[in-house]
Amino acid sequence: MADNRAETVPFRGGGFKHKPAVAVSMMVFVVLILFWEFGSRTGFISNLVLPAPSEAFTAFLQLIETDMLWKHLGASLQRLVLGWTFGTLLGVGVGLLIGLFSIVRAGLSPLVSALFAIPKIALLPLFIIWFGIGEGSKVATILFGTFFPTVIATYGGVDNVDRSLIRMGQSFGLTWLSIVRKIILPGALPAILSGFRISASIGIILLVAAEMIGAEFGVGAYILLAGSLMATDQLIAGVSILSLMGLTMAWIIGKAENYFLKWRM
Amino acid sequence: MADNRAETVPFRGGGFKHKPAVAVSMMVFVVLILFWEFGSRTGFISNLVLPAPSEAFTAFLQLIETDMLWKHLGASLQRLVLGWTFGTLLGVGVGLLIGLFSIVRAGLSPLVSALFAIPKIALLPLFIIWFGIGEGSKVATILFGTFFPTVIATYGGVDNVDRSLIRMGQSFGLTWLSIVRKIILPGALPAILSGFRISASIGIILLVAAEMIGAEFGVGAYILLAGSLMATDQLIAGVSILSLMGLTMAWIIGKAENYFLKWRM
Amino acid sequence: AAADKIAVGALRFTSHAATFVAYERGYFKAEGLDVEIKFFQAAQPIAVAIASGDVDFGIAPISGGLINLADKGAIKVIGGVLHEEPGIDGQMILASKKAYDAGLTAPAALRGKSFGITQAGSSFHYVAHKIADKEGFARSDIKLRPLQKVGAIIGALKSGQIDSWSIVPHIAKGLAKGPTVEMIGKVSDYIPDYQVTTVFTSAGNAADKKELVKRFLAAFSKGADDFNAALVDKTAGDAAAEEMVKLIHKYVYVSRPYEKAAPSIRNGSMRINKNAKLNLTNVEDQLAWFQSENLVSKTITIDTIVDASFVETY
Amino acid sequence: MDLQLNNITHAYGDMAVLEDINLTIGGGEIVCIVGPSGCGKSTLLRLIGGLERPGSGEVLLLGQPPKSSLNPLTYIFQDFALLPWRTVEGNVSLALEDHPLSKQESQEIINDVLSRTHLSDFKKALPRQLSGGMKQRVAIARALAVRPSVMLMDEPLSALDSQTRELLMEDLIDLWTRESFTAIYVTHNLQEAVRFGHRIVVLSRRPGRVREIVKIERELDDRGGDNAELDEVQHHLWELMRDEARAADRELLNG
Amino acid sequence: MDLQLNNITHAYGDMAVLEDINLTIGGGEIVCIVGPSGCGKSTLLRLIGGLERPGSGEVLLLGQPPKSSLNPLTYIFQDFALLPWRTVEGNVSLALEDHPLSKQESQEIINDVLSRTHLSDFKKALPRQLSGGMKQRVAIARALAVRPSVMLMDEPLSALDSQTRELLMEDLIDLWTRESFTAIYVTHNLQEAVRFGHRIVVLSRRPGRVREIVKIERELDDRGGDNAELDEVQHHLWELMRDEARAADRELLNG
Ligand SMILES: Nc1ncnc2c1ncn2[C@@H]1O[C@H](COP(=O)(O)OP(=O)(O)OP(=O)(O)O)[C@@H](O)[C@H]1O
Ligand SMILES: Nc1ncnc2c1ncn2[C@@H]1O[C@H](COP(=O)(O)OP(=O)(O)OP(=O)(O)O)[C@@H](O)[C@H]1O
Ligand SMILES: [Mg+2]
Ligand SMILES: [Mg+2]
Repeated sequence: MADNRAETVPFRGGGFKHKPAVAVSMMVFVVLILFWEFGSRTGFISNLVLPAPSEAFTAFLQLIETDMLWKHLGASLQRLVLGWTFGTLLGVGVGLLIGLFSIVRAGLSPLVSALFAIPKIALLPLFIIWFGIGEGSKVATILFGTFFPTVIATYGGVDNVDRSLIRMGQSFGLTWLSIVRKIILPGALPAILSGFRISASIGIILLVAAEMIGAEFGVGAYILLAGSLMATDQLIAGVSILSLMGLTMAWIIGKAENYFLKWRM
Repeated sequence: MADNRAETVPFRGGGFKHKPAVAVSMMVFVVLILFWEFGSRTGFISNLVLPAPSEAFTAFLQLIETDMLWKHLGASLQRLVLGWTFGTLLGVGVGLLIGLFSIVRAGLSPLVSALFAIPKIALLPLFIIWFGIGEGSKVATILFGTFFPTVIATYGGVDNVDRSLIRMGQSFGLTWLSIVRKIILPGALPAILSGFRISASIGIILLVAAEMIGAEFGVGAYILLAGSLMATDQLIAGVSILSLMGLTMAWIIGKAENYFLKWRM
Repeated sequence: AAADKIAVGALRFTSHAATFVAYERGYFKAEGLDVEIKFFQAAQPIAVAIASGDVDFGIAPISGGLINLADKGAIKVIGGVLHEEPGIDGQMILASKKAYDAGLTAPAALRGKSFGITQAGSSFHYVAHKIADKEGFARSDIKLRPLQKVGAIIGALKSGQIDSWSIVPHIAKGLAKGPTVEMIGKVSDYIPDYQVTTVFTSAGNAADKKELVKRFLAAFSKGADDFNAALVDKTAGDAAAEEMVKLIHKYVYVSRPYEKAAPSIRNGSMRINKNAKLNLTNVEDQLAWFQSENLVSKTITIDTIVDASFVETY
Repeated sequence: MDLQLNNITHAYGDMAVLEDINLTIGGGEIVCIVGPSGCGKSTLLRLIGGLERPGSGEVLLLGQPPKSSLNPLTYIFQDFALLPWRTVEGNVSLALEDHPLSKQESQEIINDVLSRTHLSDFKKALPRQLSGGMKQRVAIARALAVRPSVMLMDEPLSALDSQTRELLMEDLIDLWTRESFTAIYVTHNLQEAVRFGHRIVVLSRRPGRVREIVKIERELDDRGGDNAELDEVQHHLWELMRDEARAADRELLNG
Repeated sequence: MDLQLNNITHAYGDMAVLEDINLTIGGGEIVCIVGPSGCGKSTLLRLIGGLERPGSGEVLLLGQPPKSSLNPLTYIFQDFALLPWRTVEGNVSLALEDHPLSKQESQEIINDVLSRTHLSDFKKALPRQLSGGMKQRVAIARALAVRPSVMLMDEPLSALDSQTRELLMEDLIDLWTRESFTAIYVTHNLQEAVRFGHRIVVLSRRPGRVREIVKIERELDDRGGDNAELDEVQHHLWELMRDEARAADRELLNG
């Protein structure tokens, strides 16, 4: 070696990696809300355009004080739970049929794709005729909204079950039912659960549409009323309640995933 | 070998495979529509409950004859194209920022998740105040609706770019910009395009909501008017137009995928 | 000087005829106003549009939203438009055939029955409570069904899913002709001086452009006079009436042929207040009702809502 | 129980995959099948196990399988094919659940095969917790549980890293030395083939035909360490296959 | 240009991965690194190439890399790391694009390396159309294009089936015989190690330390066929590693 210079190898990795920064996340939220409050107080953000966060919070407190929160929440939750439960049960059932039987798939899956994309608000007038203006049409709206994504998630899940596992089942002479119960269903479960995530948030979004129809109580009805009264503080409060409902649902489904899918990482 | 019986190996494969059966799909559609038409004609399906398909078709023809179809479609398409284009452009931009910079991610991604799930109909009254009753608020509704899913799809795509490719880029001493342009962007493209699929159908669904705000023309406005007049034939015709728009959008995006992603199978 | 550009919000209803007449017959132009008419699907958004600055003048019923917008300093009521008055067909109270057969033959029997409204805080809501008050039962004894849209209410009434409703005469008459709906009373029996709709503008216009507002009201009133003469008082003769219907048909029921639209236009003609007179007494009553229902803040006063300096009030 | 393949020919659509395969496999024998990529080795194994029906020709079972055999033809797959949601024990039990066995009988079988594959300590582990080698051992235990007459092994070691492969190869030879099962062993790896095979069937490129059958007399447990005879066979096999392997390698896929 | 590793120690969080590694690699030499799974081989290679910073110790470049070298330390990865949306040509060109070369210069380099790796006919092919062996050849071509002083190869053959592995091994030896590049070659496969390595570094289980360095004097191009000396070295290596490999194999992952 004539040249005796020694240099450290230059570092070229780094970047493109995410360091979680919870502090920053919190700060952004806090700063945003403080700025918004400040803007509202100084009149920089007109009250007409956006109420102060404190006003929205006051509206929320008022809901609690007048005991209306539970009435609204109770009514909405009942609709959501009923509609979502039946929608997903039916959806999983139909999804499995489509996933398992070629004939059913040929018949139903184009139909499902065609109906999936139809905006449910557009159908409200028909729902009123079909299911009345009572709880029926509200539950039905949510049921319809959650049914289709669940079907699609379920048969997608069945399709994605590792074919080599099915082949293994066959090679051990398992019965058709065993293969479905022990291989296909658990294999499709992750997809089905992530379908639940989607259908839950669709259900919550549809609450507002569903409660357009003759609902006295319900978070959606509260929001609609606030909108028609231009009571923006109540509007924001109502929307925040929906957001919290969404977070709660996501949390519950996350727990369910942890429980049912502990075999994955 | 004492026992000289020879038996063929029993067949145990088969099943769990899908034979495409386009004929069945077509037939199901045709039979369904014929049955529906028949039911309507015989009065078995009351006209109040559901108009005959032929009536819906007549309503559709009437739209064509009166030249209203193009007016409605034109108005809606303009809103859709504007809202969707800006929504997805902004969405891709913000998604990339979130995907590339930890700080931006920490600040924005919780905000995006929080705002994503808010039903846009609930915000209509605010949108009117913020963006007026003209095209502004309609385009904004669609823009907001398409922005969030695009952000999420984009940064999900960036996150899922094969880290070993990025590492490869670094190992060859590529510049940051080269890595972003030549590795991360094309790698995230499939996810971005499939985000486009979702945002397109969300955009179409939101047309109805957007056109609740004082729209004279537009497919959504047509449907809303039909609903408020309980003109179910027009309602079905309008909803079918939305479906067709959805199919067309999906087809266009499919073409784009074929073009941009021909490197995949 | 160049004409002032203004935008007027309107619905495609006969009750907005004064605007159409003033526009078509050049009364706005004569006042130096370059008017653009912007059409809406419902009254409520007109108020919002004024708040957002998209529209300068509009006509709408007093609603919770309108009061709240006034409270936020966005708009002001400056005159009256539609008004219930004895001798002219006003809003009517309807019952579904099913409820009628079961004994709902008069508004007095509404106790415990369901009543369709678009939204809480709408004029329908006010009417229902006024009936309860006058008939002497608790307001909560009428079960209100918010259905968002007039069309949805009609569907629900026809199919017997709600028992009753109140609505403007031409729609009421049309429905009552069918087999599924019966007429059981008049709103004017319960709210004798009902100021149904009002004309309003932005608070800014009312405070700073008084001249402009006056010119608008003058032109608007001229339109109203023509309309009243032609179709309400019918003092202008058949030809004028025919001509008026034709003028209105340019804006209302445009998708129907003239022969079909004309009767509806004639039936739907209610008096528009002369000189946009405003029944302040009734507006105060409405405000009090909103406040009693907790739909708007109790601290709002009538002056917050109404600028009474432009027209005669009573 | 013997297996006999008569004139097996198979095609997928227009693509001929196997042509005129004849072969007999006797009890206790390990037949290795080698051949270049895509020559139809896996297809052949699927035909033998009845997972697919041959286009023409037949696969015959000569003689009755022993009564005790729950699943005479049992596979071991390259990708292990374990249910990720079941424990080691549960994965083995899967193969038994459709048979009329008492709980205790099942448990005994499971314990027995797990101890034979040195897995007793891992009963409650989930597949994700296991290394590749351990996973394949579970698959072997599962296969042993149904007392197969013939084991059909499709590249059982090729998903493993080479050290694990070495370990598992030793385990398999141990196992065979103790129980001398019958097996058809498909592999790419000539070293494995000469370690395991009593006979080695060399297939040609697609459509696969039998090019040569090499017999190795030396006992399996005597093949470890350096062994010139085996090296020679392996060398011969590689000479046979090199050009075809190279051609297969340089083929463009999907057009 | 030589590479020198001084007292390299590295940990991820609480987990020590490498301990006190010292090593010098001279020009034209191939150093193989073997060791049980998870002992830190890949980590070591990342530290050498500057993709990660060592916890303590240093990696030194002794002497200037030749001017012509565009990327003195160049990797070849186990998973090929080709951009699936670029053709063979495009993938090679990627490595050149950030350097100030004229279009023609680039094109010349590309043509040259493609012909040296026998890929000239596949210029326009996309990765998905190539077999694994061909993909790795493209990666090698890409590495050659930047004229590296040292090639860092992380199990370049272990994603390939054994016949392809054999083919590529022959190609690599050919290449080295012609150009005698310097390389650090990480592998699991002892057979590969004794075929390629001038020196073989044996690491212990995690935390990886240097257990032994074996030197093989025989020339690379003289190592084919059956070769008792190499067999012996391989055997010795396996004896060194067997127990650790077994222990690594039987470790439960993720708790
Ligand atoms: N179900 C199927 N449908 C159509 N073609 C198939 C099917 N299964 C396999 N093939 C094709 O048949 C040929 C032989 O496949 P097979 O898997 O039997 O080869 P192989 O020898 O096992 O290859 P490898 O060494 O890569 O495992 C291949 O070209 C493959 O693409
Ligand atoms: N970025 C990282 N963060 C945390 N731990 C890591 C990281 N990279 C590797 N490890 C851990 O460090 C240890 C050594 O990993 P490394 O990949 O270097 O091993 P290896 O010898 O290459 O293993 P293999 O033979 O499986 O390729 C492993 O336990 C691994 O889980
Ligand atoms: Mg195979
Ligand atoms: Mg490694």
